[in-house]
This record gives sequence, structure tokens and C-alpha cells, in this order.
Amino acid sequence: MRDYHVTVLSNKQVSNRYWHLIVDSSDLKEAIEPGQFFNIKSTDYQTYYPLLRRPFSIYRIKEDTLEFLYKAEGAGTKQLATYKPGQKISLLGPAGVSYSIPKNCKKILLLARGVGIATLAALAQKADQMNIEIYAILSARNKDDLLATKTIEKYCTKVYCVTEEDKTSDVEHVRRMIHDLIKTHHIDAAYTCGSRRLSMLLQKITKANGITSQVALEEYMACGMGVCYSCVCDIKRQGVMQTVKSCEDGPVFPLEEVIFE
Amino acid sequence: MRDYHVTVLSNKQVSNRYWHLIVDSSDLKEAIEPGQFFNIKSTDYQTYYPLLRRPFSIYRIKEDTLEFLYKAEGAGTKQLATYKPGQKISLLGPAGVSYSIPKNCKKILLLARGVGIATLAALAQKADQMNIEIYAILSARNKDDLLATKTIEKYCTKVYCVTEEDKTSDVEHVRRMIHDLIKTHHIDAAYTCGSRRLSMLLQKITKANGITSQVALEEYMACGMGVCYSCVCDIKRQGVMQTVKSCEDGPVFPLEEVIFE
Amino acid sequence: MKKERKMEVDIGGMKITNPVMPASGAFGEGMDRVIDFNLLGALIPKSITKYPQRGNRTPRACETKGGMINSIGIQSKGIDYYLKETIPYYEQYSIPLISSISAESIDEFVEMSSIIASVTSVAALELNISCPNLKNNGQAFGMSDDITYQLVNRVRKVTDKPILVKLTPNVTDIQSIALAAERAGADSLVVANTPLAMAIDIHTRRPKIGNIMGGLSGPAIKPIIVRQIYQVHEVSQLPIIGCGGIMTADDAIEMMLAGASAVQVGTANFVSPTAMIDIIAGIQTYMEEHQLHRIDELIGGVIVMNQREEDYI
Amino acid sequence: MKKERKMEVDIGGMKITNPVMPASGAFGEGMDRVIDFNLLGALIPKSITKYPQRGNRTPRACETKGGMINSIGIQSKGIDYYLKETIPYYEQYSIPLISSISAESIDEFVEMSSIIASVTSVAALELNISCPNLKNNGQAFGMSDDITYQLVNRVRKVTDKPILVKLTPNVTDIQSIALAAERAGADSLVVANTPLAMAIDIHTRRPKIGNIMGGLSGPAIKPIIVRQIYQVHEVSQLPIIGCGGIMTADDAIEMMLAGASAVQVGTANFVSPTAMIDIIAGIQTYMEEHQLHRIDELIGGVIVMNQREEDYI
Ligand SMILES: Cc1cc2nc3c(=O)[nH]c(=O)nc-3n(C[C@H](O)[C@H](O)[C@H](O)COP(=O)(O)OP(=O)(O)OC[C@H]3O[C@@H](n4cnc5c(N)ncnc54)[C@H](O)[C@@H]3O)c2cc1C
Ligand SMILES: Cc1cc2nc3c(=O)[nH]c(=O)nc-3n(C[C@H](O)[C@H](O)[C@H](O)COP(=O)(O)OP(=O)(O)OC[C@H]3O[C@@H](n4cnc5c(N)ncnc54)[C@H](O)[C@@H]3O)c2cc1C
Ligand SMILES: Cc1cc2nc3c(=O)[nH]c(=O)nc-3n(C[C@H](O)[C@H](O)[C@H](O)COP(=O)(O)O)c2cc1C
Ligand SMILES: Cc1cc2nc3c(=O)[nH]c(=O)nc-3n(C[C@H](O)[C@H](O)[C@H](O)COP(=O)(O)O)c2cc1C
Ligand code: FES
Ligand code: FES
Repeated sequence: MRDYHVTVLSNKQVSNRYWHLIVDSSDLKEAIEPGQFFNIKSTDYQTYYPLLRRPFSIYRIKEDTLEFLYKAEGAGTKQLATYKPGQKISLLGPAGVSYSIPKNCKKILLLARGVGIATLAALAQKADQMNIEIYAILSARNKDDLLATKTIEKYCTKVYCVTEEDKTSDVEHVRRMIHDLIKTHHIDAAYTCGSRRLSMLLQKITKANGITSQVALEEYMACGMGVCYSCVCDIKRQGVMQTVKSCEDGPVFPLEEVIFE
Repeated sequence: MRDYHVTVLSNKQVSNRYWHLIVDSSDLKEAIEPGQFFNIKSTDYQTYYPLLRRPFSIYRIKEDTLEFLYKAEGAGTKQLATYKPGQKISLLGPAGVSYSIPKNCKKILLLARGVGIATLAALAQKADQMNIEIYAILSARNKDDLLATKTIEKYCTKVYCVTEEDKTSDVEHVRRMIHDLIKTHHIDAAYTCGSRRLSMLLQKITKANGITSQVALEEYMACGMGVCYSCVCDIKRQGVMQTVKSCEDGPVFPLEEVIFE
Repeated sequence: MKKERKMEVDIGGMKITNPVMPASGAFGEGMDRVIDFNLLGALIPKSITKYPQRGNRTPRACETKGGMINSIGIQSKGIDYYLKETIPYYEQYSIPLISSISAESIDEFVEMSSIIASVTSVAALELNISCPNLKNNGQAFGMSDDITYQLVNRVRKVTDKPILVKLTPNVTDIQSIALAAERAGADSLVVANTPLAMAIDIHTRRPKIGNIMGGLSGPAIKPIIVRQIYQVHEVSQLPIIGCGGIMTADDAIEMMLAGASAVQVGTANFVSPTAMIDIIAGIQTYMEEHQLHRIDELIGGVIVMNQREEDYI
Repeated sequence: MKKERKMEVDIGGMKITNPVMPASGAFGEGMDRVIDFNLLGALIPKSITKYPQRGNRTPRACETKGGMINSIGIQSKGIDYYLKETIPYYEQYSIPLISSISAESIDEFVEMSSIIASVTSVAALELNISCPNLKNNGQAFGMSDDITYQLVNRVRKVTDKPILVKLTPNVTDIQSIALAAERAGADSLVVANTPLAMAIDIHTRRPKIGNIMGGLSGPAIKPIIVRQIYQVHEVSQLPIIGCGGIMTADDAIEMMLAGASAVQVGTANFVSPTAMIDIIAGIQTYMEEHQLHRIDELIGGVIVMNQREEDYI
């Protein structure tokens, strides 16, 4: 982890609310793994607005580039959306724990909601390289928000999309989809990001079916370096309740450990 | 005085440090006089940086446009320099007391230092319309800063430039120039802006020679509307010391009244 | 068509048509050229002193990140001018006039209050017991609950008009000062004046304010003031007027949720002279969006869980 | 070639090679991946409590204009873990380690101080008597000069190592608290912890911080802290460590001119983890530009005119 000053190569709006950022990562010598994130600076020493960095999952990792997919919503992400190709931006990372893929894993399930697709796309990229079959359920408000699925489709065996627009994204429907998938294919591991409700759903199903599963949490982070204790969440590890830092001990956690109150 | 939202027509760098702003003033129905100023907003409701408005003298008044000449130096003026044609900006004004030209005035002297030329150019424009002969001494750090003299030259009978670069701008030299001018021409009134030292010099000379004179002060202003009392200066009016507001009672004052401690 | 929302509030017997008024010292006659005063909840001219005062040495204001420091020192033309010129000027407006009073001693507060309150067109008094003043190293009357009690109690005896007490934020325990003012008979508490502050130009090594220290205002202080409003609202029954850092309607609403019945706007007037008008409109819009019919539904409306049970330290 | 400027300062007997150190709670082991700790003046891990604590309810931090509010509530693994893991970790660095201690009672402060001070590699103690804590409605030990005196005096008796006392800014008279700490035997004063603050989400009506109130840090508070450093420096002989809102070298220099001998940097680390390194370099550059040979020339170097004579109120 370091504070890298990298050059923006491209920063484009890819749908109504989503943006796609590509930076030059040729100076990054560290290994970067799916599930990890970077804390991107969105302020300057004049305005201090917004003051804190914003964490973003790695979306795609290539030889000399890093990609992020983000939803331009509040002050920080709107600021991010103003960055132009050629501009230097400050990226602190790679931070956090990455996804782990069990040995001899053949088939995995991804369950993404909204921009949670970003981090699961990175995982899909890696799993694909390992010749793993990938089944993905992508949930979003509307089809427009699913535009970014093209990337993930390349890596996946099968992608299912559900939306509010189509009235297909309710938990009950998703539950049935997952059950069907599990019945048809022997899923070795499942991964989720982007929704508390879907995470709770997956937690129950994977527990009942003895499937290894992981979740990438999105807690509010002030430092992203494990020093401030603002990003904590409660987990139960080997029977013991613990308050852990999601920036350092996470953001990826075994799904069964996470306590969703 | 009102808070006008006007459109920038042009905003260009005219020399190393100076910028020239032209705005569409067709919505301004009030009379605007040389010596008055506008308080230009340089912040937004996100960053609040820099927080306060910045006061700028009127540089040129045309039928449907208003012009300002400013030195891009600190946060506010640098912000001003980012405004692009077509952008709406917020101008509070016109504010303050304007220059007064005595009846039957034939010849006037202008003594400007640095960007103090802006407000005196507006005065020159008006005096020229009144067929008054104008003699101007312009002082600046270097020739580059005098680039804006072209505007004033159009209105003046004669313009003298002095600079540090040429080692011609010392008070002693300027004193001799003013004395020569006064001897050669019958100067009815003198005006100055931009330098405390030159103002003090002109105060002495005009007093000794019984010449009406005015100065435009540049005190630090927080509100520019006469409500906060941050822009005060001391004057002696009819023998009585008074602390007056330069945004409302000024910025133009009879030179003999001003107390330069 | 938009439905008009009820924005009236009652400040210790003084009814105002909306909860937005200027903060003393950051408002004045000059602004009548820019906004229509009759749209405001009330009018508060700059604090007045008994005798004419020249105020502090310049520079009197400077900017800081997210705020500004001022140390005007209450430049004032004295009470005679105020009675002869200022009050008559404000009489042309149909909304309540609140007179802010600043004095050097309790006796002087009583004397001035009694004179000014006797003017029919003055609706209420605001006692500025909180002006940070270098003469006493930033000390103010409002820093002691005893002095606050005595001062307000003495003023209470000379007038029946609503007394607003403007508290200083520069105290260890604002609740005890608030309660002292309440016990002494105050009708409303203004929370609060400015935190005492200082800035130094590192190149000239001089303080940026002629008076060395001054009051910090603007967005930077809002979180401190919101906390103090919340604390005062917890213990006091009096209507609170929130003041400090309000720039937008959202800021005003935040203070009302914390416990304020009305708000005062200062620095925002300098940034945008129409700020108060925009804030009134913004509160209207918020009330429509959130289907609030009366502004009272906002006051103290912050939702907090029972901390003692929930807190798991 | 650039001439190295002497940046050493002496903090109550503890010599540090430069005046820049982290603020407790806004620094930790995780940062060793980003900066070289040996370049700092000193190391200060997060305040430690006697027993393990889970800290406060989330959300624990939120942004405000020019600042942030936090209410972590001192999540801590307790003193045993600290002795076994934290101190040994910091022993790998060659610069002084300062242990920040937070406790529930004076007795506990004394007990913890005595244990921690007895560890050879601990260079000094910082007593966090200023943590704004909801349990007591924001009350802290450091709000009373009596309690401050007793607390520091009792700790003084159990150790000869330098005692740094971190004051709270939430007081009426910081000078009297500073003097109480000085009389009780403190070696240095950290001015200051965070102003107590609050923010409310106007749409959900909930406090933005789970704990309702928290400490305000970042650029917004700097002018308040500079003022308090100046006030403490006026009355106290102790070296002051300025803390609150430092983002750049200019901010650090401003605090030193106001009277600080050293500075602590908190929030800036989150914005830019290299902030402390940049600040050290920036102070060097300033010293070169202003031809200062020793950093002492900066401390308390603000130029003020004699106010009593000059002030013309
Ligand atoms: C590990 C991690 C990975 C993430 N990956 C992505 C991603 O790949 N793409 C993406 O679009 N979003 C991602 N997010 C969420 C993203 O960080 C927030 O959307 C962003 O910070 C919002 O900033 P804002 O200024 O636009 O919104 P604000 O107006 O500041 O806030 C909008 C919402 O975002 C939350 N938020 C604000 N700041 C932070 C912060 N520092 N940390 C966490 N949440 C915050 C707020 O609590 C609020 O609910 C991730 C978050 C985490 C913790
Ligand atoms: C009536 C009047 C007319 C002016 N006319 C012109 C003009 O035509 N062209 C021009 O270039 N400049 C003019 N000035 C000066 C101009 O207002 C300042 O240069 C400008 O405000 C500096 O802002 P900044 O943010 O760039 O600098 P900062 O970094 O903020 O400050 C640089 C210097 O400008 C002064 N300054 C900052 N803010 C103000 C303020 N609100 N009021 C007054 N001084 C301030 C500071 O005291 C400091 O000395 C005028 C000033 C006044 C009072
Ligand atoms: C320039 C200026 C002058 C002020 N003068 C006074 C005053 O005379 N009396 C008073 O009670 N408060 C005075 N104040 C404080 C304001 O009334 C208000 O409490 C403070 O500015 C905080 O509100 P704001 O952040 O909205 O500005 C003054 C503030 C400013 C900025
Ligand atoms: C997230 C966070 C946690 C903090 N924890 C502590 C703490 O444990 N002990 C302490 O004395 N101060 C703590 N503080 C206060 C800082 O040490 C410092 O006093 C404050 O942040 C002001 O400095 P800054 O503006 O440079 O951040 C904390 C501050 C922050 C932002
Ligand atoms: S964000 Fe600071 S510890 Fe995780
Ligand atoms: S700038 Fe406010 S009174 Fe002149």
C-alpha cells in the first residue's frame, strides 16, 4: 500500500449514473487482487471539499492499467467524475483483504447489486483465468444501471439480470433463482456485494447448503489504512463476537461470520 | 445596488498578472459611475472557498457591457480568472461613492499605481466625454503591468509611465513629474488610486497648490454593503476625526480628508 | 399549486411570520437595496452601545477555511443616534424590530434596556452578553452563570417585552448558562455568538486581525453550534434561536431539528445578500417535500435512540 | 545546496529531531506501509484504555464543511495487548514513543501511567483528559481545573518521564486549566483535543454520528486552536504541542508562531498519508526562506502591538 500519483487515462460516463475510470498503473509494483480497494483523493488543499478520500473497489486489473466503476452521486464521486485524461490523481492502496477462491473450485456464483458488480467483475476476471465456471446474478434498479454487465459477461458462463424496472429483483425471486442454480450446478463458492438484503439471503442459503461464501462490505471509511476505527463491523469468528476494521480485516469477509443486525 | 446574475462575455489574461473581464450588463438598469465598484462572488455553496466576495472597481462602462481589470493573485482573483464566457456570475453593486468632477473643469491629473489604473480609466472615459484634458502618470512594477494602458491612452492627452524596471517610479521622480505638469498646465483636479505612498505625495502637492483632489481607497471589505464595518478608515471632515465605511462613504474620498497614519 | 406551509413561530410571546432573521452585526440598512426586509421574520440591527464607539483597529476581518474571523469591536453611534435615527428607519417595516444591546456593565445593560424597551416600535431586546472582547482576554458576561443570572434578572425587572439572551459558545457548560438565563426570566436564548479565534499571517508574523483575536463565523462553526442547540434544548424550556454557520435552508432545518425555534443568519448575507430569502423559500420546499404542515413539527425533531441502553462501550 | 536547518525541540526533557508528530487516534501501524515513521518527531498510537473496549456505535465519522466529526469511543484492545504487542511493534523505530492514556477515573489514570511509564521504550505519557464522551454529556476530566490538578499531580508522583497533558478546547478558560496542569507537574500541554460537535441528516432526521455528538477536527477548527495556543502561551511556561486542523506546513508554522513548540497532525493523515512528511519539508523550506537557523526562533514569534495602548475603543 502506498499513496500513488497516477495518471488518468480515461474517465467516461457509461450509463445514466455510472462512470468508468481507467488509470495508468505502470508504477504500481505491488500485487493487486480482486476484492481489494483504493482510497481515491477527491479534495485539494484549497477547498478541502469533500475532505476525505473515497474508497473504490478494483474493477479490472490489467498489465499497466487499473479500472474502477463508480456511481456518481455525492460530492466525492461527482468530483471524481470531473477528472480528465492526463490529470494526476492520488490513489492510496491497494488496501484490504481480497477474495479467496477455494482449492479445486470448479463453479462459483456471484450475486451483485448495483455498483457491487465492480468488485465481483474483478473476481470474475480472475476466476475465468483459473477456468472456473461463473454464474452471476446481477440486480439493479433498472436496465440502464446494468450497462456495465458487458465486462462481466465476457468472463461468465451465464449472467442473469434482475431489475426493479422488470419487477424481477425482489428477494423471493432471487431466492428461487439461486436455489435453481444450486440445484442444477454444483456451486463450490458464492460471492456477493452491494446489498444487505441479498447478503442476508445468500448467507442463509449458503449456510443451509454448506457452500463457502464471501461478502465485500461497504462500510463508511475515514482513513482506509486501519488507523481510525470508523469502518468497523461486527463479526462472529469461532464463536467470538469481534468488532473488526473492514478496511484492514475486510472488506471481504466469510459470509457466515458477518452479523447483519 | 442589487445582486445581479450576469453573463461573462469575455475573460482574458492581458498581461503576465492582469486579467480583463467583460460581462453583459444589459439587465442593469441603475446608473453606474466611475469610482464605484461591484462585489463579485467567487465561491459556491459547496466549497465556500474563498468565502467572501471580492470588490472590483468599474474599469469601463459601455451601453450593454461592464468591464473589470484585475490582478490574479490570491484565491478570489484566481477563481475569477477561471470564469468562462457564457458562465453566469454574481455581481453585487454598483456600490460606493463615485468620483466628482468640479464644474468648469478643463484639465485633470490622474496618478495610478498598479491595478489602480482600472478605476481611473473609467474616470478618464467620462472626463474625455466631457472634453476634459487628461494627464496621467501610471506607475507599475514593470512594463508588462502597463499593458493595460492602451485603454486609458485613448482618453488621455498625455500618458507618462514609470516603472521599477526602468528605475523611474521612485517617489522623488514622480514628485518632480507632478510639479512639472502642474507648472505647465493649469490642473483643476487630481485623482489617484493604488498606492499609499503616491496618495500621500499627491495629498501634499495638491494641498500646497490648492488643487481639488480625490483618492479611491482599497480597504479590506467583508460585506461591501455598509453593514459590517470591516472596511473602515479614518478621515478628518470639517476638523472632526471620523471612522467611516469605505464601501459606503467611499471608496472615493476627498484626498485632503484621508488620514494616512 | 403549492400549498403555503405555516411558518409562524412564537418567540417568547413575539409572533414572527417565519423563523428566519438576520444575526446582529451582519445586517443593516444598506441591505434594503438588495432584499425586501418585510419578507424576513424579524429585524435586528447591529448591537448598540450607550456611547459612540469607534470600534477596533483594522484589519477587522479575515477569512479562514470555511469561515471568517471578525473583530469589529461594536462600532456604534451610541444610543441617542439609535433612538433618533435607527429605530425610526426600521419603523417603516411591518415586521418586529429586535434591538441588540451591548454594554460594559450590568447597570449599563439595565439602563439601556429600560430606555430602548420603552420605545413602542421595539418588539424585543436581544442582550449581547457574549461579545468576545480582547479587553478581558475574550471574557464576556455570558461566561459565568452567576453574572448571566444577575444581568438578565435585573433587565427583566425593567421591561415586560421579550428578552432574548445571546449566549457565548466559549463556555465549558452551556446548559448551566442557559438555565441561569431561563431562571432569571429570559424569554428566548440565541445559541450562539462566535467562538473566539485567531489567525496569523506566517510571512508578516502579524495577527490577521488588528485586535489579535476575534469571533469565528460561517460554515466552519455550524457543527459546534448544532451541538450546543441540542444541549440547550435538552435542559431548557425556552425557545431557542440558532445562530452560527447557516448558509442554506438545509443548515437552518438542521438547527431546528436540533432544537431551534428560529434561526439567525450572519455571514451568509455577505456571501449572498439574498441568502435569508433563499433560506425561507428552501424551508418551504422542505416542508412540502416532507409533508409538514406546521414548522413546529421540525423543532427538536432529531431522532435519537436511547443512548444509555444502546451504547455498548 | 540547501542548508539543513536545526529542527530539534525539547518537550519537557524529551528531545525530538523535528516538531511534527501524529495526533493520537489518527495514526497507527497501518501507516508504516505508506511513510517512513523514523522521519517523524515522535510516535503516538491511539489512546489506550485499561480494559478492551468495543468503541461506539457506527457511523463513527462524518464530514462537515472544512472538517469531520468522529466518535470512535476509543476502541481498544486493553493495556495487556498494548504492552505485549503495541509497544514492541513501535520499538523497531528509533524515535520517541509517546503513550496516550485514557481512563475512567483518576485512580485508573495513575495505575495505567505507572505501568506504562515503567516500560523503558516509552519516552513520555500523554494524558487524554479531554475525550468528549457522551456518557457524561460531553464532560471530560479536563473541564475542571481542580480535577486536572489532582489527576496530573497523582500521575506525576508515579513517574519521572515527561507527562504531556492533552487539554480540551471545550472550556470557558483554557488558561486556568493549563495553569492547573502546570502547577501539578505537567511537562508539556497539548492544545487541544476536539471541539464537541454534532451534525444531523435532515432527511432521515438522525444524527450523522451513532453516538450523537463527537469531536470536530480538520481545517475548520484551526482558528479556535491557534487562539487557545496563544492564550496558553501567554500564561504558561510549558512547551505547547499544537493540535487541531493542521493540514500544511503553513498551518504548523502558524501554530508555532502562536506559541507551540511542536505540532500534532491528525485528520490531514487521512486526506494525505504523507502529510506529516510534507509538513516537515515545508517547515524546512520556510526556515530557509526566512533565514531561520533554529526552530526556536519561530516559537511564540507572532508580533503583536501592545494592545492596551493601541486599542482605541
Ligand atoms: C471497500 C469499498 C469499496 C467500494 N467500491 C465502490 C465501487 O467500486 N464503486 C462505487 O461506486 N462505490 C463503491 N463504494 C462506495 C463509495 O465509496 C461511496 O459511494 C462513495 O464514497 C460516496 O461518496 P460521495 O461523496 O459520492 O457520496 P456522499 O454524498 O459523501 O455519501 C453518499 C453515501 O456514500 C457513503 N460514503 C461517503 N463517504 C464514504 C466513505 N469514505 N466510505 C464509505 N462510504 C462512504 C455515505 O455514507 C453515504 O451513504 C465502495 C465503498 C467501500 C467501503
Ligand atoms: C473598492 C475596491 C476596488 C478594487 N478594485 C480593484 C480592481 O479594479 N482590480 C483589482 O485587481 N483589484 C481591485 N481591488 C482589490 C481586490 O479587491 C483584491 O485584490 C482582491 O480582493 C484580492 O483577492 P484575492 O483572493 O485574490 O487575494 P487574497 O489572497 O485574499 O488577498 C490578497 C490581498 O488582497 C486583499 N483582499 C482580500 N480580500 C479583499 C476584500 N474582500 N476586499 C479588499 N481587499 C481584499 C487582502 O487584504 C490581501 O492584501 C479593489 C479593492 C477595493 C476595496
Ligand atoms: C462582521 C460581524 C459583526 C458582528 N457583530 C455583532 C454584534 O454587533 N453583536 C452580536 O451580538 N453579534 C455580532 N456578530 C455575530 C453574529 O451575530 C453571529 O452570531 C455570528 O456571525 C455567527 O453567525 P453566522 O455564522 O451566520 O455569521 C457579528 C458577526 C460578524 C461576522
Ligand atoms: C478518528 C479520530 C480518532 C481520534 N482518537 C483520539 C484518541 O484516541 N485520543 C485522543 O487523544 N485524541 C483522539 N483524536 C483527536 C486527535 O488526536 C486530534 O486531537 C484531533 O483530531 C484534532 O487534530 P486534527 O484536526 O489534526 O485532526 C481522534 C481524532 C480522530 C479524527
Ligand atoms: S477506515 Fe480507518 S480504520 Fe478503517
Ligand atoms: S465592507 Fe462591510 S461595511 Fe464596508
